[in-house]
Amino acid sequence: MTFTPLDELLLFSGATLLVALILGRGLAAGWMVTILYGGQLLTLIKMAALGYSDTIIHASISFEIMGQSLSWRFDALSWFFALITVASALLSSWFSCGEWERSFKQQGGNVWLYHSAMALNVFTMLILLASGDLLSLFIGWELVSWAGFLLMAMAGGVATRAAMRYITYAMAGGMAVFGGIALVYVAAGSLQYEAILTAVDQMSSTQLWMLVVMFGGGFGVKMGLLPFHLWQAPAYAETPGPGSAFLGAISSRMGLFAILLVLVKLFGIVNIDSLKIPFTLIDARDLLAWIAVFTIILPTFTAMKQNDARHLLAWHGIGQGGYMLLGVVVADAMGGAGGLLHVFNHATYQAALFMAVTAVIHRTGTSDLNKLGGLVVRMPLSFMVLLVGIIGLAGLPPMNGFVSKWLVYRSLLNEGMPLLFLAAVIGTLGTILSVYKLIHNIFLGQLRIEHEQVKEAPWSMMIPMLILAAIIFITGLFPGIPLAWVASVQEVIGLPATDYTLGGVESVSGSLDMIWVIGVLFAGFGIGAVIFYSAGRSKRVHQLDNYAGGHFLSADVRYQYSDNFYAGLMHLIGGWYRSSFLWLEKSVTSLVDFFSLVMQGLYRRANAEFYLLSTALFVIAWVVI
Amino acid sequence: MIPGFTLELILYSTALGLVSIGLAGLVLSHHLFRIVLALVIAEAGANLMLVLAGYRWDAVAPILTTLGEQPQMVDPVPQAMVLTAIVIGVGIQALAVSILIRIRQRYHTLDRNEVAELMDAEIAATAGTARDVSQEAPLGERPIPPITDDAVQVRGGRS
Amino acid sequence: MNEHLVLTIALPLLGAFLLPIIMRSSLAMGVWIGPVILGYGCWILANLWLHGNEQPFSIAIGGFAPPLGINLYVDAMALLFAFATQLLGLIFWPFRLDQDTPKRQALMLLLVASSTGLALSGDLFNLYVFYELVAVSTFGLIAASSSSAAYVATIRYLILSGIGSVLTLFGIALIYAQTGTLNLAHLAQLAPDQLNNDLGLAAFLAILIGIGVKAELFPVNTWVPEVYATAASRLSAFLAGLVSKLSMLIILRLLLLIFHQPEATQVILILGILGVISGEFAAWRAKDMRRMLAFSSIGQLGVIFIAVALPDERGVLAVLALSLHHMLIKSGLFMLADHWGGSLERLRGIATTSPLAAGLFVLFALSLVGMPPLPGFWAKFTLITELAGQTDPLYMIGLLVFLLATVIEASYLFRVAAKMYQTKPTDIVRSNSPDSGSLSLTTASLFGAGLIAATVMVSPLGDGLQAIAVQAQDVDLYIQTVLQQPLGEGQ
Amino acid sequence: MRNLTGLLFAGGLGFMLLSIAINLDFGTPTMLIGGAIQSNALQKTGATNIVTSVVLGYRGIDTLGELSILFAAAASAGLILGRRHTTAGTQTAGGFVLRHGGSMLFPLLMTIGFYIIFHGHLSPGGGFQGGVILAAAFFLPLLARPGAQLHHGTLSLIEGLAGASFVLIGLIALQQGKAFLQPMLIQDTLGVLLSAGTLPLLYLAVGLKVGAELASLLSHLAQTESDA
Repeated sequence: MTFTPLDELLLFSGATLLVALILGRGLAAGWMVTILYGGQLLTLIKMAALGYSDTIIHASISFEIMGQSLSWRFDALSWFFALITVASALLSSWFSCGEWERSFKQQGGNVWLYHSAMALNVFTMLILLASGDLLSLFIGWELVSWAGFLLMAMAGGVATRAAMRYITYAMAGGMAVFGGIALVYVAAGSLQYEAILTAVDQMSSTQLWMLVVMFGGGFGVKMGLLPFHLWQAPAYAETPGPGSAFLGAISSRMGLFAILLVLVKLFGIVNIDSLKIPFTLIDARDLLAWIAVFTIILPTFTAMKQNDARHLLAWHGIGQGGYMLLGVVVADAMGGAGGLLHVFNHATYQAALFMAVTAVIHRTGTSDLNKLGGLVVRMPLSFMVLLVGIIGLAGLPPMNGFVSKWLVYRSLLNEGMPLLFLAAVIGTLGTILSVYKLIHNIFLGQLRIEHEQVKEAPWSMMIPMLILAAIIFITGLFPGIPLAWVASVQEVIGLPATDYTLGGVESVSGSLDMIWVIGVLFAGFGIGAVIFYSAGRSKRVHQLDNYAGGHFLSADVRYQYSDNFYAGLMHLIGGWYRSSFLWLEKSVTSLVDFFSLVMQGLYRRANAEFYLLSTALFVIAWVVI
Repeated sequence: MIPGFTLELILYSTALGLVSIGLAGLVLSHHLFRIVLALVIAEAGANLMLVLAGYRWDAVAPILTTLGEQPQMVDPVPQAMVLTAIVIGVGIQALAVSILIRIRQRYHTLDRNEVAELMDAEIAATAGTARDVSQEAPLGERPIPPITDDAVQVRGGRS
Repeated sequence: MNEHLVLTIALPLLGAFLLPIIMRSSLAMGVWIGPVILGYGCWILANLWLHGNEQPFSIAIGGFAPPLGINLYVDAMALLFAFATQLLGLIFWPFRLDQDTPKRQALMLLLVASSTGLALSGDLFNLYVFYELVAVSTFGLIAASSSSAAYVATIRYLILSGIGSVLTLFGIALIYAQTGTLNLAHLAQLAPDQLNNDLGLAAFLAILIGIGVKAELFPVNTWVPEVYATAASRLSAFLAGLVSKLSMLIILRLLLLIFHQPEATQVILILGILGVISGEFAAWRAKDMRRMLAFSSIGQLGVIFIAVALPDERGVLAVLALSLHHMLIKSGLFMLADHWGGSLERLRGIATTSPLAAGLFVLFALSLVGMPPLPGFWAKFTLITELAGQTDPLYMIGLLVFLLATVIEASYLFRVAAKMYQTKPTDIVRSNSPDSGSLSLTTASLFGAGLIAATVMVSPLGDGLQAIAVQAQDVDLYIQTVLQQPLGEGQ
Repeated sequence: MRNLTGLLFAGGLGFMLLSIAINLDFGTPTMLIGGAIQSNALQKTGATNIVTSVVLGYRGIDTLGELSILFAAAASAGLILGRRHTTAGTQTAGGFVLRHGGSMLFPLLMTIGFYIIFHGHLSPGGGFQGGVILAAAFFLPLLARPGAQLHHGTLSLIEGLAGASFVLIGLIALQQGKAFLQPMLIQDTLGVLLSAGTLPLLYLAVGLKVGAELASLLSHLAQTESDA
């Protein structure tokens, strides 16, 4: 029996899980697992052809269960997401080896559980990505949900509560998808993609509406689309450090993957576009676009309010998901490319940011933005990584986030959607403001007295962070590398493929060449540097060499403004949307609680005979009358 | 002879009347012993209905007297079934009464509501939970745990 | 060989009659009688299963050919449930030794015998007799836990069940008066002409409500929470796991063979939906484990009722799959409840002290909410694809309610699971007796192993159940098998 | 309010059922199986009383089930009430007439009971009816002398053995290659005491069992009530 590359990948991943389970308590477990992730990455690279074409690799295993056939296969779409998954797992795992693991164990953490949960997550995600029909997609989907639950819940305490919230949402989403699958099965008579593709054309618009709502809602929960986003930030933020880097990088993108596969590839954007909402001018696709836009804006401004670095980043993760969906829904060559590329870009800088924050936590013991500051002098490399990351997150050149956002904006303009464009730009403004808060409150300003002795993060953490920073910059400089993969993904899911070059995209409506952009940028920097170093004499000043109102300030006096950041802005926008989703969530819970009370009362206070009698009467009456 | 229709109506009404009286008694009584008695009445009605199902005009009991020509006989099957049903009923009633005796010994009452309340309290006590019938009691634990206030204070905002 | 099947009913009865006498003379011998009889029953059934020629057959009791006499109808479905009965009877055998042992074990043997009878019997009135025997022996066993609450729960159950049997008897009387026969096959033959009317429907509904008492049909299931909370867990497991399914089986048989009216399925569907809603919502707020399981069992049975209301053989398949799955899971969960006992609050942090039990709970809960690839998923998958295929909008409501209920179920089950895995164990002293604790944990592990085995073998199991469903759904086969010779002249 | 609705519901249900039942043919049952049984009961079972042949022959397993129910009920009652054995000393003893009347009636009732049991296959009556009379015979002294006790050991021996012999007779038939509970030793002579093969034996078992069960149930109730 020969193994296809996909078999090898899945076996490798399964082996990683086994090693984590069996040897996870050992000393070198982290390194072993990391090396195995590296092996998975190599297997993926062996499949690299997938990234540039629309060939399909099948797994040798397939099942025939209860009249359903289950199979697994990889195409460019799966490969693209799998690459991000495995790479972020590799780097997160690397990051956790050594020092972090030791301190985690000292604080009472379960390292074995951490490694196993991580390996399980990767394994289940690969199964999901490899799904060859709707049923195996659902199986993978549920597995991913529960594996995520395990990773989120493992820290205990607040994390468990957040994970419970997550699993309730995820279950609701999963059940919506389950119902959708049943409907598809009835309509198509099968759950194979080919059968569905042909059946979609015969579907009535009511059917299609139901399916779009059920699948969109179900998958949207995982993506954290509005109004199902409440679970995500606390759940990701409370996951142990490298775990949150991994989850933040890829976990909720599984929702996007499923949306791409089902809504875009199987149902087709055209079909979704044809679903008009009665009495309004918009259709289902516009609805999705607006949901995406609000998913950008609201979580981003919520992020600004956070005082915990991890929560701030996690809220951003939700918001950035909106850009991806927005790009895909616009669905022209540029938009699709922007959305998909953003998946890659977001994974890189989100992982880098979470890692940098985790490094700070590792050294200082806190991620509270009001209790940090001035760490740039102690942890300069971490500062660099965080800087690179936030530039990417804010979507500014020269980092990769700029490229994908530029593509999305460009396509919105090209397709004549100025309102959406405006909204997306508002989102970006929020991003810039909040990431400034992040870097300022951690690294800039005055060093706290209790952090005098802080050292730079250990190399086991630094190396993956630097690798990520390098990737962020390089793919910003040469966006053509990921764009090649993105183009074949676009082909696979039936969108127009973008016309890419090494430095960007070619298009009649406006090209982008990052090599030029960055060249110009650095030329500017160079000129600045020349002026700076040639014209003036600079003098290094100690961080505490400051005066305020003529008064000399010592280290124990806080003179630096970091608490209640953006108070004015918050006051301005705060009242608009405060807690409305929380209210919604609470009212649903209360409703369930109320029903529960009623039903228990029904059984508790029951005069059972009376029920029986009246039921008998009613059913007999039904018959007679 | 009474015309068939009338007799039929009377007999069916009797059977169903017994069932109805029994059921009404079940619902209306508060005393468990009376409820058991009501059950007995209802059972009698059902048994009567069963016998009626096999009744036959101008026929004799199903016992052979000669080997030759037989007179018309009523259907023996319902009679056998009713015999069974009656004995079953007796067994259940005896069991019910013995349980009632024990309940009265333990709780000193046979009022259905009081007994149910006492039972509820005992179940809760055995399980070690507070009784949660009370409307004033705080709600159950939520599956979607709220973000606690201290967490909010530490972490700042929420949406 | 086939004739020996009747031993699975006769021997437990014999054993029950003799047990008190034998126990009085020799306790050592007496304690082995029950397990040996049930083991032998399992052996007979397994043998028949393995060496049978898959064709259903009928056994005329007393040598009187049906429809005159009573017959046992043995097809794969009946065999399956009969086997499950004997096996679960063996697993949940009341081993505990005290002065009541002879009576308790005798009652258990009667319960098993009558449950087997329910699975096999092919005669309406005979079903009623066995059903009552199940009821009476159940009452005795519940009351045997001899707490005052158990007595009250029993009497309330008894009264409810009493009305149920009045209604059932009434329905049987109606059917007999209309058709003049009680044999199911014979009735199936006559039904299209004689029972396809208001009278037949009324009779069915009376029987449905009567039998529904044990099948935990809404709203005649008010006994469930109190009985399961007061009875011994092993008994609750047997009742929730098996007896409810057997009652369901009777309803399914009646529906398949005799009552084809759409109104009948509609009533079942509506009551099933209400059962799901009421059970799952009520469970959400439950504070002790047994009551949570009781309410959740109501919900699950409601789901099975929804499946019963599905017309064709995939519906039967769904019923079978859901029933067997629930049998496995609920038995296991009740065993865990026995292991831990008491309120959910006490379970905080229990995973550190008993990791195996906590792991089993999570496994059962995952399968119950239908996580693939555990068997629960396949059962639910069969159900929802079948539900979605119906044209009647009522089924769509059923589908939505089912999905909603699953979410609620997941939320309360995993609230408990999360509690178990919280890091700090509380200092509350747990009051479980050590001996029953380990025994029930072993039993629960057995069910866990069964679940995992079913996960691995899900494909052949699915095919097997499919074949069973096809066979069970074949009315003509049933009639031909039972009434091989032409009918005796009626009038 | 609930009383009223309860009444209405019960009345309504009765009325509905009546309106359904009234459509049945009354007095002319179809007798599909009933008729067939009438015509071949004698050859198959040898019993003159067709009800008996149905009870013990055609529907023998129903009877077995019903015996089991009685047994289960008695055992359950024993479980529930049998914990404490109290002396019924608080009750006043019966008077002279009651006590001696009871003693005199005892043999009479026994005789009648057994007569009815043994002639169950020939004439109206049989194991159940006879068994109840037997139980009454045993219970009468208990009423007359509240202090007296029935011997539970003997009773349970009788009930166990009687039930077991019913099953065993059925199993013997199985052993001889016939069906379970198939009647044996049939001589189809009409109206003779020893005509119906094993049926009288079965009825004897039934009678003894019913008598023993009822007696034990009643004595359980009688003994416990005194300390209520």
